[in-house]
Amino acid sequence: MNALRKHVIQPILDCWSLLVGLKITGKYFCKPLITVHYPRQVIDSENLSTYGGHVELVGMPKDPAMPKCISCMMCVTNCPSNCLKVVKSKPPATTPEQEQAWKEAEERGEKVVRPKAPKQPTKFMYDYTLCSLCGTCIDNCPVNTLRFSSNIYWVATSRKEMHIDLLARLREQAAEVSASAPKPEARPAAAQKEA
Amino acid sequence: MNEFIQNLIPLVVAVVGSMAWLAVNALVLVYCERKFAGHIQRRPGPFEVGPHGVLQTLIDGLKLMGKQLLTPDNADRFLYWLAPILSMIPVLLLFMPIPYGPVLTGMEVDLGLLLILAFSSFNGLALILAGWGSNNKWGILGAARAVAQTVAYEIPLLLTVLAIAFMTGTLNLTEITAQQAGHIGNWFIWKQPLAFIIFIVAMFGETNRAPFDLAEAESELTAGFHTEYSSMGFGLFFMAEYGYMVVICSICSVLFLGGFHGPIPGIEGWWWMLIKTYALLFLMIWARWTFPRVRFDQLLNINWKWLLPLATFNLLATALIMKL
Amino acid sequence: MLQALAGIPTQLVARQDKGTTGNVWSVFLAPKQILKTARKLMEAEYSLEDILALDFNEGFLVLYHFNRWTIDERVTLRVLVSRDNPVVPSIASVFHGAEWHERETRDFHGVIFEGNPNLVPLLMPAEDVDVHPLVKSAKARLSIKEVLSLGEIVSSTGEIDALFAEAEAGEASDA
Amino acid sequence: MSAYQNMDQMTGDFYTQKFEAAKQDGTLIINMGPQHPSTHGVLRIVIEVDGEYIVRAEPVLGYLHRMHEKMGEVQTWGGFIPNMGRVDYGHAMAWNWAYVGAVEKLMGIEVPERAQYLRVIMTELNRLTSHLLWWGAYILDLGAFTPIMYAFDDREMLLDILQRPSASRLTYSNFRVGGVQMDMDDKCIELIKAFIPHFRDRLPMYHDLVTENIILRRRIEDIGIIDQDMCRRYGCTGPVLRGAGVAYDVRRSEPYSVYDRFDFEIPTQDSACSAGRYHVRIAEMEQSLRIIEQALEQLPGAEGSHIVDKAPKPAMKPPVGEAYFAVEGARGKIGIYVASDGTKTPYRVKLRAPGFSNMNAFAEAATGTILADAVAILGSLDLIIPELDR
Repeated sequence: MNALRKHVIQPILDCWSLLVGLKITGKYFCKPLITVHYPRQVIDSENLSTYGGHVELVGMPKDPAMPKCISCMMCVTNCPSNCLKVVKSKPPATTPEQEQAWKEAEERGEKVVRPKAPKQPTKFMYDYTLCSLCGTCIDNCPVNTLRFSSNIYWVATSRKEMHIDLLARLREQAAEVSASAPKPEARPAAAQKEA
Repeated sequence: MNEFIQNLIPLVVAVVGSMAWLAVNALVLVYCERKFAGHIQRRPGPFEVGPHGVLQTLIDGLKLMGKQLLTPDNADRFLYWLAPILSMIPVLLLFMPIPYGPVLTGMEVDLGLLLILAFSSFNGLALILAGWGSNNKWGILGAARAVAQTVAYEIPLLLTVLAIAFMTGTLNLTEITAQQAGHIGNWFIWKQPLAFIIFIVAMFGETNRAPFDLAEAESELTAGFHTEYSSMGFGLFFMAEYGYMVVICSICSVLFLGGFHGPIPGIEGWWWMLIKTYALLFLMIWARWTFPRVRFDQLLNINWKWLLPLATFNLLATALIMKL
Repeated sequence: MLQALAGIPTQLVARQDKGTTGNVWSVFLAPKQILKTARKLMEAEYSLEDILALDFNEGFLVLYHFNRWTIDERVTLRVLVSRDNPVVPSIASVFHGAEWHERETRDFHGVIFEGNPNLVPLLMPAEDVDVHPLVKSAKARLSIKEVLSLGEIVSSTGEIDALFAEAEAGEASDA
Repeated sequence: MSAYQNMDQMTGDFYTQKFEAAKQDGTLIINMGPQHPSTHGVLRIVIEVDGEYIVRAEPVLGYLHRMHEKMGEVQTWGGFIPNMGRVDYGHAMAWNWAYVGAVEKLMGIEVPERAQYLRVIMTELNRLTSHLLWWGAYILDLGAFTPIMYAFDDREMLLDILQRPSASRLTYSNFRVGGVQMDMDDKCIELIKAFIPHFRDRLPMYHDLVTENIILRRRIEDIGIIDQDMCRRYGCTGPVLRGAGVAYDVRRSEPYSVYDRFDFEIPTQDSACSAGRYHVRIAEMEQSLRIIEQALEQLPGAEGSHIVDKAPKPAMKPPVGEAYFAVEGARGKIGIYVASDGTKTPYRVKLRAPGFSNMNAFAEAATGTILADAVAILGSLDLIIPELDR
């Protein structure tokens, strides 16, 4: 009896497992497709908004073209890959006459308010080829001016294109937003990431 | 002389016809396979070239032709390039004796079945030449597997075919089809169910299709016997593989499923043959995209320990019943 | 653990704080003793976690981490070898898995494991046989007492704690 | 020593020198890799075959070596975290955890409760993705192409979930010393809660399609025996060790974080063969789901912090000392040893990769099997080559 089970019944059961497999693949053959057929279809925007793309600047609420950045260099010093480059603004150029006037005023003992350098950086360059998307810059930003973009469809044809001028990008985004008001720039998930 | 030409013309037409038939079939089958696989895996498969990607295989073929023909260093040039040709040519011949319709037979041969079985063995030779000639260790392993496999699986195939030949008393495929005329009950699948199953299993082994694709076994031997082939050298093997699939499925439908006869009397025609052949082809494709690959010793064990004894038993039983 | 090492002349045995180091026993050994110790640990059902070396002024400190499947009691064997002649007997004959760890340590630090069946570069390319990336420059190299601490000493022959004692003495004099 | 002193006089390939004197006549020495479909990357195995039987095998590593340990000595303590995501692309979170765990141990930082739970949830989800990737790739090695697509269907859902709290889909580097980078929002938790029953429904399909399949069973049963003795000699851990019948799991034996609060089993198999390792991993997926479920239940409310107050900056200076921290990765015990000299950069970082030790046992396990079995054994070890080579 045991021999019968081992040599006759068991092989038949084994072959049955093959039919079960065919049944499963056959079942899935009849089911609808699950892939997203880019570019005819795109993934839903809810999912897209949580995508962590390259780093981008966040504008001020009042002036979206202006970053909240205060050029504190925390991101630059803490970046493990050295992919950020920030150039601080210089104080506005002064004429010799102004200098002279301030000097005199100081000599008179008056309090002189010299024009300070604006806090915003003049340059905010980002090298995407080096970035490892660890988010250390975002963690360490004291004013939350950095975030991950959801720029999933962005491609570049050369390394040079991957050196992004984040200030220019912010200005472009701001221009886009003001051009088409119904296209909101706010990304809830990105905002939450900063929190 | 006149008579010779009269005989020659239909033969040439048949050869050209079967070449075209083979090419069209290969194109359609590759497309169907990729589409079928895609939908099993819940993705669309080829989609970009032509509506729903129907021109994909055509483009792939063109691309293959555009590639450089490479011969590896130290390869045996003659054997290396003989192999794909040797793999392809017999397939054209194999279509000849198969009756696709009441009048759609390339060449009525009394020993049609024998001719097919004899010439299909060329494939084994082509594979070993390819593996040996390309001077590649993976190729040799693939070739060794291919030979052991095709030789082994030919035997149960022959034995099942022999059982049918016993029943019908002929090796002429047209004659075998004629004996299954009438309704579905006359098909030999009912008289020879065991032979049908053995034939189906041996069919996978004979055509090197998954789960028995040991000779190319991508994840083990990189690509087995055709590791070194590029361009149409590979293309010919590829086409031959699909050609053999069509041939063996056609034979299966002739032997067991009544050929061009429909399930009820009166309707017969080439479309029945086409439907049956393609149904079998889809079974092969379906299995390929479902099962893992068997191991080489298991493959031979299935053959020598299961298929061969069962086929012999089936043959003896058939002979006994015929005698009684 | 201590029973397992009975009969082996150790230089120093110390108990370390598991909470801060993840390590329970720290055992300093002379290079000669390592094979014998490995055999004892094998008998005591320890398994090898990894082998690594640290580059110090005093020489290369080769660390062997062992742990048991049943009890979490990590043992670190420490062997200090000189920089001029960094040779340690291989334990690959006892723990076969040590072969690769030893080859890796040879690649990184240039410590040679005598008796390793196949001491050829494992991770580094064969051409760079003499390049040892983790050997520190003289400037970056520190002495052992500036990085490691001993823990609670159970037994000692004095050689090793001399290396550490200097530090305490030095600090004391500074103060 | 002598093996490389006379390297100049050597003929032929450096790595195949052991193979030059063949053990027996009529054997063939073949290179499996560095470019071979079933070595999943750039692993190379020199194999001497007699017919199709393997006489000897010798893995050759280093084609993907990036010297992470040297990078650790150059980077700041926090700046080394992104490297952890690149060591093992399968289970990056566990490596993250091992490293930050070691540093936290060194610094004596107590991680907030919520962060602990978030770590558990994310690591277990990541373990699922790792096992699904292995499962699909293993079946692909054995010749079936479809299961990997089904596995990726589920894996894709997991990645969509994991990208929310980590902003990455593969090379996660969202663990920070003292917590995690971002908190998990309610939507994410909802998605996880929806995923668990979905995945539970899928598991029987996997079982019927693959596990029960006779061809697969015949391919992996009694192939590649790595028994307890071998595991001890080679230092194998993880599913390889559990497949040999030892219920050793770092989550249980050296409980770290909050793992001691969860009720889960350690699946073991006594067969010690490829099938044993296969079944262990399949069972582990179910256990991971259980852990996630319990962690979600116990998860402290959103008022809990995801990172410790005054979290250390990347250029932190841990006190002088050393620490060893081990976690259970998808492939086994991940151990990180760090030594600090009190400066901004580590004095030494050592990564103990589980695959390194597991792979070491391959040569012995594969000897005497057929070439096709070598593929089955290789797959059952669940190798991630970047992790082997580091």
